[in-house]
Amino acid sequence: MSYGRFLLKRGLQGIVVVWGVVSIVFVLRFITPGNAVDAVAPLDASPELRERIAAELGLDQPLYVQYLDYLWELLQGDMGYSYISGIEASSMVFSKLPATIELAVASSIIAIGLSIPLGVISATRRHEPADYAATTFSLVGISTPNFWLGIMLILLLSVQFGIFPTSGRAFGFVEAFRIAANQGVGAGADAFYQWLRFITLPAVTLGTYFTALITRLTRSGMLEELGQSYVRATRAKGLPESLIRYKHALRNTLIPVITVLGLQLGTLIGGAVITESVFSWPGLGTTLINAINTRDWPILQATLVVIGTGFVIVNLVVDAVYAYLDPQVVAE
Amino acid sequence: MTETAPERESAGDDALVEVRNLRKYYQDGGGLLDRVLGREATSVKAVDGVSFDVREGETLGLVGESGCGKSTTGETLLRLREATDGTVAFDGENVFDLDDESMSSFRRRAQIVFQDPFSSLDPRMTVGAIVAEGMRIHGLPESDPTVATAAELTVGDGIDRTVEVSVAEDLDRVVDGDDGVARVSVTVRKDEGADDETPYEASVDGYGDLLGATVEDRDTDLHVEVTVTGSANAIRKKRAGDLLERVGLSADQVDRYPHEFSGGQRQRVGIARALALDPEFIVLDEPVSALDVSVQAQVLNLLDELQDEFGLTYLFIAHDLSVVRHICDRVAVMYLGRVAELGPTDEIFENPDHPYTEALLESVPRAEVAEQGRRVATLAGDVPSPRNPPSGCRFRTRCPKVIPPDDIEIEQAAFRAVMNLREEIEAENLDPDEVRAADPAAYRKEEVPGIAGENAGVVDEALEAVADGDFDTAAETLRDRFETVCETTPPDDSPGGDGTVVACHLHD
Amino acid sequence: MISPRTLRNLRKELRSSALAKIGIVLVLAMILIAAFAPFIALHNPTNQNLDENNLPPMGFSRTTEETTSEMVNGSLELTNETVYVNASASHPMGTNSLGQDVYSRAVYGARTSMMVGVLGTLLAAVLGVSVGLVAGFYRGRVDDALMRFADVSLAFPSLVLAIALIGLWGRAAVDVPDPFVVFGLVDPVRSALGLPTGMPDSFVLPGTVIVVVGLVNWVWFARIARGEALSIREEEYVKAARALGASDARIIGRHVLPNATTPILVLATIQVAAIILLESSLSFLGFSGTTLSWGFDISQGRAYLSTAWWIATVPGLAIVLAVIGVNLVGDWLRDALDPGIEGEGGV
Amino acid sequence: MADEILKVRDLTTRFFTEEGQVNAVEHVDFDVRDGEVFGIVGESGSGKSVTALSLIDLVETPGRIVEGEVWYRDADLAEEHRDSHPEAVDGDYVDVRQLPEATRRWLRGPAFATIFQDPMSSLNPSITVGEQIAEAVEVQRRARANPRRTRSRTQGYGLGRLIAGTVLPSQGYVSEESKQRAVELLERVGIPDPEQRAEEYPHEFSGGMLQRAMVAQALAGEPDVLIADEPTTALDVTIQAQILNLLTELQEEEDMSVVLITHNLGVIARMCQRVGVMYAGEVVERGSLEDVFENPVHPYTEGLLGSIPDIEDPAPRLSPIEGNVPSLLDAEMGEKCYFADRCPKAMTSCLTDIEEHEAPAATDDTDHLVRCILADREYDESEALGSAAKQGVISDD
Repeated sequence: MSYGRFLLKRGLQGIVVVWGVVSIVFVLRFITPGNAVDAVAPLDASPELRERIAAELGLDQPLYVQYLDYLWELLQGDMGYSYISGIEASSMVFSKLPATIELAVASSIIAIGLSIPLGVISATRRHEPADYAATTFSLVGISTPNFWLGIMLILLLSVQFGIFPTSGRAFGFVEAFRIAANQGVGAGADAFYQWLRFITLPAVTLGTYFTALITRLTRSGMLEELGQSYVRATRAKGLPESLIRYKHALRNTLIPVITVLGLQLGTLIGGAVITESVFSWPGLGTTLINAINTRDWPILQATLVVIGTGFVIVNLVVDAVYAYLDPQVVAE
Repeated sequence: MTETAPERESAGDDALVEVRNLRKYYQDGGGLLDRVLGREATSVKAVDGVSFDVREGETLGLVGESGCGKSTTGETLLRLREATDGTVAFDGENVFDLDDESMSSFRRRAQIVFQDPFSSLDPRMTVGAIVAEGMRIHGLPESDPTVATAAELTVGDGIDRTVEVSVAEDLDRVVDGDDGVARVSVTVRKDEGADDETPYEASVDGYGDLLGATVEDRDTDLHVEVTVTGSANAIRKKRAGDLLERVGLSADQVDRYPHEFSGGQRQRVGIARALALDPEFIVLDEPVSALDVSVQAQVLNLLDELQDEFGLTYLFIAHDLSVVRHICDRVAVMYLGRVAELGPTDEIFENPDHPYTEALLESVPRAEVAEQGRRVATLAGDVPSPRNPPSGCRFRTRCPKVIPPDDIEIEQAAFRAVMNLREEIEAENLDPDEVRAADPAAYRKEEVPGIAGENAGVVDEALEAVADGDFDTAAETLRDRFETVCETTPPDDSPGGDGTVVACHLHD
Repeated sequence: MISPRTLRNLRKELRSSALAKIGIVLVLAMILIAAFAPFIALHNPTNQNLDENNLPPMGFSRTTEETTSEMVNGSLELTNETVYVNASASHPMGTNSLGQDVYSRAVYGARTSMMVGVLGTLLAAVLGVSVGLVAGFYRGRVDDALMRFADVSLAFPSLVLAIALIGLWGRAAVDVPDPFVVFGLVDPVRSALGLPTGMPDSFVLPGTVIVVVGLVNWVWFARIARGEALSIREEEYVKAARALGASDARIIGRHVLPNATTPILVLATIQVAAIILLESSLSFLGFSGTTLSWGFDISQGRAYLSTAWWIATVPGLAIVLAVIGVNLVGDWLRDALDPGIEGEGGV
Repeated sequence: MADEILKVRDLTTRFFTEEGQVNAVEHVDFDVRDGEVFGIVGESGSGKSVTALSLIDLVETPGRIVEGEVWYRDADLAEEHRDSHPEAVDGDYVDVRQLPEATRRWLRGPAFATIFQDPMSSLNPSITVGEQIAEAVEVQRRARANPRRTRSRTQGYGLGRLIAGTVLPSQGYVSEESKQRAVELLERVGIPDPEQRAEEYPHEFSGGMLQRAMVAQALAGEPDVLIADEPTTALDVTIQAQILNLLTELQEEEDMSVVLITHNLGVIARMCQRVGVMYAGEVVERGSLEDVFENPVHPYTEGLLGSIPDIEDPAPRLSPIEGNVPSLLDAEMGEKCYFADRCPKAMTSCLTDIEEHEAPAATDDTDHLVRCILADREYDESEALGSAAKQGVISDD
């Protein structure tokens, strides 16, 4: 099976999963008590009025018709209008998406950038201070709820020493570049600096759990890989230890680490939701929570669909990297 | 040569197991998505039309290198895997279409012992539970109405009345009956010291608390009643203990776990488990391959003793030919999912007919000093993939005696080289530029020495086609001249009158 | 069920690793605190006492501006002066904005976290293992369908799905009577120790949260159970059992499940830790059915970060310690039994 | 007396595990002559593989080489260390055990090369076969190219490129020249169309082909001694015959000595001129093939030869060695014979005197040494060891 065919197969499976996500969101609507009409109709609406609203929302058709309409609309990107604000759901969600992506990408970069070296060092310098430090940090890291970590960071770095803002978001990463483009580098740099000031605490909060998790994975992965018999055979042919450690062991360690990255993406997005609410970061997370509290169904539905689809796309990327590193996966 | 062998071989050896045209294909990549991607499902033809008989009381060897399908045959035979095609008759009935009830009785009559001491015993069960599992599944030991029960009575001194003893019907659940009678010895004594009104007591020797004896004082005589008091579990545990003793372990290890035993001891537990249901036929799937030589010998001797004692029939699957020579009465040599040769052991080992058997025997290093100088003509190449086995005779790609067409004169070595070249061309492994650079004739001299005249001319012509990148014409030209019966028609591998097989055109 | 060899490996690993000992101590402490909360809590966690609100913990003091207004010759005069509020012995860890004892609320919070963590994991395990074993054992279309469904539920981060479900289903909670209080065992002991009596006779179990948490995390158990079933069914002792005539049900029950317990056990510890974090996140966002929860206390403390930092800090530390303990026990099980689980499970 | 390339004296390796101390290799002595195949035969748990690992200093914790000398003949090496390590040099011989760690590591390749039992698990599954063989060639090339002969083999390959090399193959450590040499080596060991096969991954090779690739990798450093630890055990008998032929052919052409470790007495008979029989960590008998196979003195060797079914004339019953291989955990070896509890000819003095004795009639110039008193005297029924005493030999739990 060639590499391209493997990706094509994963892509098709991805589409099936997206279809699954969309269907579950549809089903969610029907297993929740109360119904859409209450959310829209005024409390004292007469039965006829409620009737008309239901018809308008298409709720009187048989289930499968509603499902097909729902799918058809979705394909055209039309996810209905917010019950509360009346804004088109898709535009609202897509306007909030960049903030969440920024946060997720920033924290992932921190996590991967820090944890791989940490994991390797603590695996290769066992029972030395570096190992104990990395193990302790990673143990505390995965045991700390990220909202509490966020609050503590705010307490220390914003309230006490005022280095960072306590919440909110200045410019988007992309906006900073646009400003730099049309208002000159100075303004751009300043916009970028502001962006950095606002995103640091949330990114660190969200990234910590992940850094700790991947450090632990890399460490145990490296230890296991160094115990493999091919390492001993490679040593027997006189290869230097550094080459064995990085070219051979680390490369094979990255394979399971990347698989777990794919699996733990859900945790990352889940973490983003909380981090956004702690720092009131204007991303999908806050939108989601508001939509649930106000039972604003179209927005909730749009958010869930976007999160689910985003998850599948990112997983596809992870699969591509994984298959590149491990030739046996493509062969199976 | 009829397709299916006559039912009855020569008088007296009626076949217990008759395998006819057994096939087992493994589908892979047949998933929905694969079809969508246009990748048709390829199947691995692990067993591709195998027929043989296993006669009552004999040990039939099933030999071959890895990938030849011998283990798959053994497992499919016992329906541990679903067969793709073919029939297996056990004592006359086709195993593949037994209903549940007769399937359960088949399970009791046919058992299996596996190869890997570490994977064949459930690490979380005690050795006693492992051996007794079969009995628990089939609700054994049940009482067999045809077995009579009897008791030898020894009366202690001081008892003046006649003593009469009766034994429970299901005594044979505890006591093994030999030739139809389960016998137990009971002693009755008068207990001087006892002051209660029935001074007499009776006890059964042996069998711990599984059997109880009660004395009833009917003023004219004493009536002793022997009953089975042990629970079914207790009885099974004792029987498991007996089985462990029988295979050379000790009964008090019944509560130990597999990890406390060595490789050889674990294989003995596997054998005890197979014996628990008192089977007639056992498939031994490489039972000693994972053992060291000294332990191997112990287990082989044990298998011999058990065969004589219980009249067992073995299908002995192995890749170690010297072990097969030692223990098997007849041997079937398998290659790439088919039987290459089948016959009495000494006949096969002393003068093998099939070239593969010959090469196999040649390759085995003998544990003797003379082995040092022995010139061994080894087989070239690797076993082809069972996904698309070679056409005609499957051994033709490696056979040192491939049959040239009648109308041409060619040495065997040269013909073998031509056949190898043909395979390279058909697999399009040759590099056209390399052939063009080296000029076809020179390339031919180097690749296929020892041919001349017209043969050489045809090969050069083919190599020219290769040089132009046209592999099909090259293959075509070579096939016209050098096509051999080995590649066109598969040799006949159905058992002959005396049950022997030589699947090779040299012996048609 | 647990074979002596597993026990031996566990003891051997325990002897040689200090972290494992710490883990067990922390987990035992948490279990005892959760079980005997009524005895060791200083006050009834729900009692409010507004004139003792925001008391700092021992060793700290708090300044507050107080303005007193008085009528001085016809005009209102405001004078403010800084007043020091210092800790009180009866509230060693201070009080929150409603004057509730922070320490006692943390003690009762342990009970909520423990219950949700254990019951949620149990529900997820039962659901996931049964699905996974069937999928792995029978393979084929059953396996494909179940695993695609698992991929779909993985596409929803557990927190997102949990919020959606709780938000839409509402926060039903169950009032569970507290046996110690109901049988009157608590007050005599408390008065003997000179502690105020009148502890709550029942505690609130967030029913929806437990069900949702279980529903959301079953996938991890399904994946592990499926992987184990796939490999165990190829073991020779399973083929031998089939040759003895064992039915599929017996093989799954007697051979596949017992040999799959090790990885499931390790995953369970990971999941308990993950669910404690999840529950606290949910209650922090206001999606829990009970107020007696660490997450809720942290969200209350958020508004008072600059003035009463301890309200949010103490419950946070409690979560961290509890989860560290459970994670250390998880590591101990993994190192001792080496089930080959890497990175599975999570919030 | 042909000259020896390798002399092993008193080699002892032990494993210090939590459950106790395991004496895997106890005072093992043997010599390997130029261009000779020396066989080490023994069952599992006899310590033969640990002996191999001890030779190339690859015993990992909790194992440790406790004592012993490994004298390797290399004139230049001896010259180089004559003054820095006077006690480690004796004429042209150098005791590898006393050399600094870096030098010992450098010897892997040019002096000793190793092939293992399962080729599939001896290669990195995610790197092509050609690249891994080229690595072995590259190591030697860089070591030779190094002017200061400090044996640094990463010369000119900084950490940055090393890290990048984990993911991007282009940052390879391997030069084009080495890749070309690797293809030649593949051809040398008889692998068809080597250029194409060099680009394939280990899982695309058959067992036989992969073992040939391992042999090619071992030849990269033109070793003096090839250590083969059960090289054909995982292979089928026809493929095994191919590999054994290959080894014989290479051994003659490259005039390299081979230490062949296996449990298969047939393979020993086919390949080895001299052989050592190991049991429970000790070499219980060693000598020429004729001595050990035709007139074995040690009862264990006899038992081993007796328990193999002979393919040419099958005996009705095999004569196995009773009992099981002893566990070496916390076994107090000391001066008693470790086979006494299973030995049909065990005598009381077996528990006291087990030094190596010169066997009586050594067939040719080699010596035939046996760690058993039967070498000096006949079996004497009256002194037979009772079964109770036999039980006491090994502290059985």
